[in-house]
Amino acid sequence: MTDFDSVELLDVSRHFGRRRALSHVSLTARAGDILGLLGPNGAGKSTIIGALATLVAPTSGEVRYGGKRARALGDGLRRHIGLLAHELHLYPELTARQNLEFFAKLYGADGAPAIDAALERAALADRGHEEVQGFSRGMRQRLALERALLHQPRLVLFDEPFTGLDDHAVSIVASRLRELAAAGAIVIIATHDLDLADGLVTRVALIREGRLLSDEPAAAGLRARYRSVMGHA
Amino acid sequence: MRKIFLPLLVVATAMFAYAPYLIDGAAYESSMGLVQKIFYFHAPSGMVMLVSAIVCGVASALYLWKRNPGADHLALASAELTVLYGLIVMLTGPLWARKAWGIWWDWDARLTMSFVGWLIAISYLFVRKYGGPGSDKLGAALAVFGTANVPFIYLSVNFWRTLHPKTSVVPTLPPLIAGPFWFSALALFLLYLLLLTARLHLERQRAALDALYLEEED
Amino acid sequence: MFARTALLVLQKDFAIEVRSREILYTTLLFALSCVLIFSIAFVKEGEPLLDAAAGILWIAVEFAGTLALGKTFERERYAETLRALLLAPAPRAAIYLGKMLGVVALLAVAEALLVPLVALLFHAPLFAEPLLLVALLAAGTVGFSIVGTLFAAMLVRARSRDVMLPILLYPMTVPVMIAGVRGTSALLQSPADTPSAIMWIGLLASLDVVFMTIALWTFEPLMTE
Amino acid sequence: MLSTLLVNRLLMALALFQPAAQGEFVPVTPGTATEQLPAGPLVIAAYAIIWVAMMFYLWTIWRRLNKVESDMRALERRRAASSSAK
Repeated sequence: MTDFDSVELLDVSRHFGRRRALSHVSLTARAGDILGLLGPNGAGKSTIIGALATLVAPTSGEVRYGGKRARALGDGLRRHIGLLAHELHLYPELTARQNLEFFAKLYGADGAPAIDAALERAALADRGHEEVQGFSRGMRQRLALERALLHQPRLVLFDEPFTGLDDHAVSIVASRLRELAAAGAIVIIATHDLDLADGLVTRVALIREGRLLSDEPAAAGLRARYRSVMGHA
Repeated sequence: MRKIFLPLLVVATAMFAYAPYLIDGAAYESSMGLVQKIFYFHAPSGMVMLVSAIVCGVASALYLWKRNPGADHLALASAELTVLYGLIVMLTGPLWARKAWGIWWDWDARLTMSFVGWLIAISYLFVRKYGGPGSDKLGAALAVFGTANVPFIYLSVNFWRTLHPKTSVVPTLPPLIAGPFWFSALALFLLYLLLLTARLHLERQRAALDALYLEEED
Repeated sequence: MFARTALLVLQKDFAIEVRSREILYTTLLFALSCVLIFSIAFVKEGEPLLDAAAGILWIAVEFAGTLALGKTFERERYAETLRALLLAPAPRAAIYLGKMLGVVALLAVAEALLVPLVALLFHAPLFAEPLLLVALLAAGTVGFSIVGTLFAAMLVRARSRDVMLPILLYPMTVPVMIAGVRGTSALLQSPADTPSAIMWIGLLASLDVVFMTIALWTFEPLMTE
Repeated sequence: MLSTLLVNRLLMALALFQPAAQGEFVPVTPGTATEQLPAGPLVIAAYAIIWVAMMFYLWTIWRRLNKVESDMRALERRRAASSSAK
């Protein structure tokens, strides 16, 4: 059993030499949450995402999935993690369908219906046989989103997913995220874009210079709250 | 260690300074004559270099697996000393070779092995200095592979061609030569340990400084 | 799961290469230019120097291999797909194995071109003992790829990766080169010195086993940031 | 340190030339080019190289250590100043 319904960072620090990318961060996210990691560029959001995705090893502290450490859960743990970063994790030389097929097989989830459905959702059903390098940024982003969610991960990690998307695309992504959370996923989004986070996230964690400044339920007036916390720290 | 460091350094230096008198008294090797005396420094330096390289490899493997910062410090310090002793070996060797073999350099098993080992140790330091973040692990992999490489290089060049005196020379040295030889080997090894300690101290201080910077950020 | 993942990665690289053929063509072209350059150095009065063929063949393989390694991982770096691969729910060493097999396959194609070319241009009887030559090339190429793939994968995150790869790789593959060159020139003798060639193949095979063990063992800790 | 080094080298040179006078030196083939190279200076050079290398290395450690320790002191002073300012 490698599934889980909560993830937590326990006093996690990560340093590179004398620079602290993360400093004693403790956070918990449960199924159904849409947690927004907010902060300026270089605040350590990506490091948190990396630590949650098992790609970054904390210098001290630990990451727990449903109360268990990654090492105890083994390689199967990663079956339940989906990551979408700013770099889109797609092979530009392959077609949209080939990209999806490859990652589906990598996760042991093999099925043409799932891939068809994913292409449908990305609004690329009729362009599945075209190479990704011919796609616009928006098309690639939609495809990348479906690629990251193809194996129905429990933990959905987004690192700046909205850069370069138009308003319409953003609203589609946002509704997709709400669906996922309602279906029991743990959604964690790192972004510096407050407008997008406002109204979407159910909880906010404000981060600056590797430190967690505040962890609270989202409420109206996110921008004012952000400014007051960031300003006073 | 701090307390006995200086006395030990004096002892080791004195030993090394005294070594020439012993070596002077040692028997002469008939075919090579005086130049053979370089052997008393050259061969032990080569031994120390090999020991240092192995220490670096083992410490790096330990660091990769256990993530123990102490092992990383040891690996870095012994890599520097591998380069230092390698330099000594590389410089003293040709002096002997020129006289004994009539050439400065030859691609025989030990020369090639020392040269490649030396090159790997230098590139290790290069990686540590210019590799950016993550260079500690990159260097560790380099050291592990480099150490695993040593026997293969030796074997391969040995099959290929060899001009160098065989390893078996050392244990069969006549007592008149063996005494001074092991004396200077001991002196050089002691110096190695002391330099290693000093270098480790430097690395620990650096780590402490980094920790201070980190604390200040808190 | 391990073998399946490795095969999947290999298949994926193959599919990309079939579509773009970029790495294959650059590698082949580069190997050809190497041979050309060496012909300038090692041909005297129209006659190639004795033993030059073995050296030229292996140096061309090593240089072209370095280029191929750099390009292969540039591809994984471009959209950070290497990170996506590391997230696969399989032992991470499987990803390494898949990438390594891809490099071996690519170099095998390059060698299929290089061997007849060198044999022709440098009057070398490379096909006197075809089985031994294939065994030697296979053992040597695998040895080179084991080290090369590991270092190229690690360097994906480093700043000056293009410079670093050859600096780190060439000293590390000295035994592979010695065994390859010596083994090949043993085969080039007339009559071919088969016992020596077999000894070199044995040395390469044991090196492959040792290096492969270390590489599989260190890949996971090396790739975690 | 430097003076001991010089004295050592001098003693070394003196010591080395004595055995040559004892006549135990057996030339391999007199008259070849290699034998015209005097062995004494080569041996002295080899010995001197080791001294120079060791001393130089020790000096670099000492220098780097000084730099790290002065950084540490500066940092501690800064922290003390900032904590008293609060």
